[in-house]
Amino acid sequence: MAVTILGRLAARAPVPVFVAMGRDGAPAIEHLLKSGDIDFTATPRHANILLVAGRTRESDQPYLDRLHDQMPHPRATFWWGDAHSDDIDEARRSASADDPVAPLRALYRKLIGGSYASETHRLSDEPPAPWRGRGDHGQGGEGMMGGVPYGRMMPMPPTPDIRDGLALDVYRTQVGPFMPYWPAGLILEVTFQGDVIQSAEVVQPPYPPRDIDREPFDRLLHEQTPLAQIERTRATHHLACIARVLSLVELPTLSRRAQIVAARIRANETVAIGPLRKAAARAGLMAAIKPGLGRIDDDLACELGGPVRRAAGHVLDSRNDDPTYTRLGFTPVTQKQSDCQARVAQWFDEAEQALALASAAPHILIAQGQLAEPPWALRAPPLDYRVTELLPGLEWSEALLVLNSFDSAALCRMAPLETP
Amino acid sequence: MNVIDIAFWIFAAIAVISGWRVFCTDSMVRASFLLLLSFIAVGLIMVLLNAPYLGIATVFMMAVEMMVMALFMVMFMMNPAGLNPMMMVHQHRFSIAAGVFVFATLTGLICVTRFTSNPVDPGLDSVASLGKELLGNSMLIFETAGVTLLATMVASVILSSRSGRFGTADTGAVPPPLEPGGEPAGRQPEQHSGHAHHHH
Amino acid sequence: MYAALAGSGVAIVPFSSASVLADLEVGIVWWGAVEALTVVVVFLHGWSANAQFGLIGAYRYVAIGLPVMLISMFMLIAAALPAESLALPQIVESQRGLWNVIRQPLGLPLFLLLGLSLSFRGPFNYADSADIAGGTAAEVSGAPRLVWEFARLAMLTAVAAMAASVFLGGYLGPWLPGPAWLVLKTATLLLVLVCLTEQLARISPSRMMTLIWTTLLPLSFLHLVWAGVLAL
Amino acid sequence: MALTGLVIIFITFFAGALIVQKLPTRADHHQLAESQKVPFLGGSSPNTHAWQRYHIRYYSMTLLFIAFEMEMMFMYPWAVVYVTEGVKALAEMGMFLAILTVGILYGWREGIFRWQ
Amino acid sequence: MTLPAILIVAAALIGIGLYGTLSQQSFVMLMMGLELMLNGVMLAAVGFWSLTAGGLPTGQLLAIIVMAVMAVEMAVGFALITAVYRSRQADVTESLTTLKH
Repeated sequence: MAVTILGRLAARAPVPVFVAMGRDGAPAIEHLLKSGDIDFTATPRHANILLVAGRTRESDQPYLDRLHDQMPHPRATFWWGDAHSDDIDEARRSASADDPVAPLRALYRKLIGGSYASETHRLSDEPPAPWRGRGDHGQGGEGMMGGVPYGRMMPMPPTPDIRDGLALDVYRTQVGPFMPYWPAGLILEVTFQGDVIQSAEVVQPPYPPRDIDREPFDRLLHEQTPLAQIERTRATHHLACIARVLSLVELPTLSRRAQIVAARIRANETVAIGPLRKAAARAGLMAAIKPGLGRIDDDLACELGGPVRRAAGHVLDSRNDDPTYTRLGFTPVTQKQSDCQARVAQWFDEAEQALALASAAPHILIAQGQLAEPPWALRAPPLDYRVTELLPGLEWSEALLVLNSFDSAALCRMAPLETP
Repeated sequence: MNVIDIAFWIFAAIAVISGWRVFCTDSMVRASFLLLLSFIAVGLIMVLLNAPYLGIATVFMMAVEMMVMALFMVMFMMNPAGLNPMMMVHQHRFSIAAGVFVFATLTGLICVTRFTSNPVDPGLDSVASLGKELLGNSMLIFETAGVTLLATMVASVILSSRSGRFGTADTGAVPPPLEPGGEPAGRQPEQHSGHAHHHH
Repeated sequence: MYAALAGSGVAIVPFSSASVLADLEVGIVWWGAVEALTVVVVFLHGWSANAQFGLIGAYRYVAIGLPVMLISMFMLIAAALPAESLALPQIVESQRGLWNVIRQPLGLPLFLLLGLSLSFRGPFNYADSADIAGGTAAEVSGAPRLVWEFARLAMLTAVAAMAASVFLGGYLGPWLPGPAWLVLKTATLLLVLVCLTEQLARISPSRMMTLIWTTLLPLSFLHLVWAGVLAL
Repeated sequence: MALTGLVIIFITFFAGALIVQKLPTRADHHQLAESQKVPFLGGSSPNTHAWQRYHIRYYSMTLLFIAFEMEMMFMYPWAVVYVTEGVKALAEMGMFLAILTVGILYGWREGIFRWQ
Repeated sequence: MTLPAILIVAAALIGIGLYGTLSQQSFVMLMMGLELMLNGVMLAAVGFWSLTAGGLPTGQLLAIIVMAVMAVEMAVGFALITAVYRSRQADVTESLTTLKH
């Protein structure tokens, strides 16, 4: 009897969801954020529902299975986005258009109520290093060469550390595609010594930038589009990147506020970014990012283009040779050093400027033409420079900051698939 | 056998057993925290001997030391979680004999000698008496302890950190050459780094 | 285990002049032992899961937890100077005339920062932060996680109760009976702690370690000298 | 005895926490599937143990910390008898603190408070 | 709670500590043995202080000094281990043979 009371209580609690961000899952996240009774968890272990937002690649299927099996019972997966086989029944799928909150809540209530069977594990049940009985020198024990709780290989021989010369064990592992504050889809083969990264290689490039960001720029290629809409999309894209950096430095409320502001901008409401920026400055956002972290040299910044180039101080912007912009008195905003701090400051400045432009010219149409800046024109060629050359020697939290300081298009170009 | 005696025997048992277990567990981390358990038991015995400050200070100090011991143990030992059995013991029989011998002689001495017994009056504020002692006629010990602590700090920093004023620590000392600028004199230590057998 | 530590932390707080759960003659030293054992327990919680993120969280917490313990000891010693004893009831008695927070202004803010770092909240969240996917609690779910979160909150209340009794004169107060005052003060301090959680950004552990050793420690030295001169 | 109160409270909290943890698992005797025990690495599977030699970066800081810790041990009795001893105690502890601050300044100059 | 009982427990700790120090190969375990012996010594000191010396202040001072010795010995010991490891990657007593032949 006690369990049912607890069950009813649990059903009313916010739904613990672990999000596996797919190709363009961001709109779903904004819906969920606004609804408020969805609780995003840091690991699948804390969640009951795995929300697969957006389209995922075929190669991600094993990773999704692993994530699904890591969730505690009662568990379920919820596919948001339409590119999925229709064998999954109606309760656990929803098209990308409508709002996923209601079905999620209903699914969660059914799960807790027990009327919905918890999904069994998909991967095989026996341990990968099966126990081959006790060895002759007495090795073995439970989980041969692996011990409790998970049989695995013993560590690699030690290699001298790059920073302080102590040759200790190296921990080489793949860090997966679906993690909170991790560029969606990116898989890195990272070798740690302690918590400092020794070396990293790309195993799988991240997903290309979100369609909703590129849609107005693509439409511009073949017809006139209102200036306001282009600037609003630019502002929302920058705010989404800022939100990720904010939550990395442990300011979750500010990051949620930034995402909600981005959602309202997309819904064409006029919202001011000033107070958000002042709150972030007061909380010490700029102080938290080490100056000089993730500094890239100028010519690389030029190739990357977009906000990264302007963060390096180059006054190049395809907008200033466009008549409508010059009439509105547009001058590109730049920073000086091209490191994480400069890029975040650049995002803030550009978002404010974009909103000012959008409000200044609500109904001006831009003539059809090639305006797409590199971050939004995806077809740009991948660079030979790898983002993973920035990571060695960095501590894990700093490495995450560097990874998140590039917008997703720049990251795609800098982390193409390694040609073995 | 009032409450204090029972408590004493329980703590004594914990201390001795966990002390013995420390040396026969495989996993390093478990060994260091077993040692912490035995120290806490000893600390509590001291509190029973109404020296509360010393007892709690032992618990406090040992918690920190065992934490550092666990950190270093994990940093340097081959398989810190004891996944493969660790028989890292040499001259086994000799050490058992030494341990038992010392224990036997000490207990023999204890049983033989008669101790004068004038127990401390429980009302004594042990911390205050220690304080007066420290500031009073044994101030010299207090200050020399301070200087030795400084010496330890400097020594541990020099030995353990890599950056030094005269080049990094792992450049190794090279014996001076016979004639100036020549080949370093003396026997060259064999280059193979003395890494112990690999557990493969 | 962490909950047990938090509980014992609360135990030494005197509820009223007569009744105290554990009239330990050396209250502050036991609080130091509680802090040291908390560092040990959180490390074990991260270590037990045999997972990389849990390990990173555990080691980062120890790096910050150890120096923080020093600073909290300086604060409490400074408070024990006028009271001439390490026992908490005496410290509270010594504040009958003037509360410690007025006599030693620097004590309360520093001690509250320590409270945050002890139960790894806000700017000091190095053990369970989200950038290492939940840190030590990354592999824990269900009932053990419920107990872990409860223990963190219990430790926060223990810190608040300790701060209230050492700096705000625990049960001293004109009208209300003793324990009511203590509960009132602890509640206000808890409110302050929770509001403090979201204010500051978290800097990387190595910079935070340097910050603690090079700025907070000299501050606590100054605080101690100030209390010493004042208590003469 | 002071100790008994403390030990009793410690044991009650400890037992309470253990019971709450073990309570639910008794009910749904779900046998953990092997694939559920995989540590979480963002979806990909680890191929070696995490229990290996972990290169902590602040080892010299811990050593300095132990030496500094001893100072706390000496300061507790000093705090108790401070008022009765007067200025002499202040001068003495001042010297003791100065000596140990020299140790910290040396450590700071050697840069051991950064990630080694 | 008689003095001989306490001393026997202290002797047991010292015996185990000695066994540990002599038998273990790895530096760190060797140091744990030393710590255990020092702990036994401290217990004996406090035992004497409380049951025979009648609360003589210097007795407590001796215990504090033994604790200081423990701390100093541990700090310098680990510093030595780090230095040896940095140059020789050896953490087991067997592999340090430069003095032998």
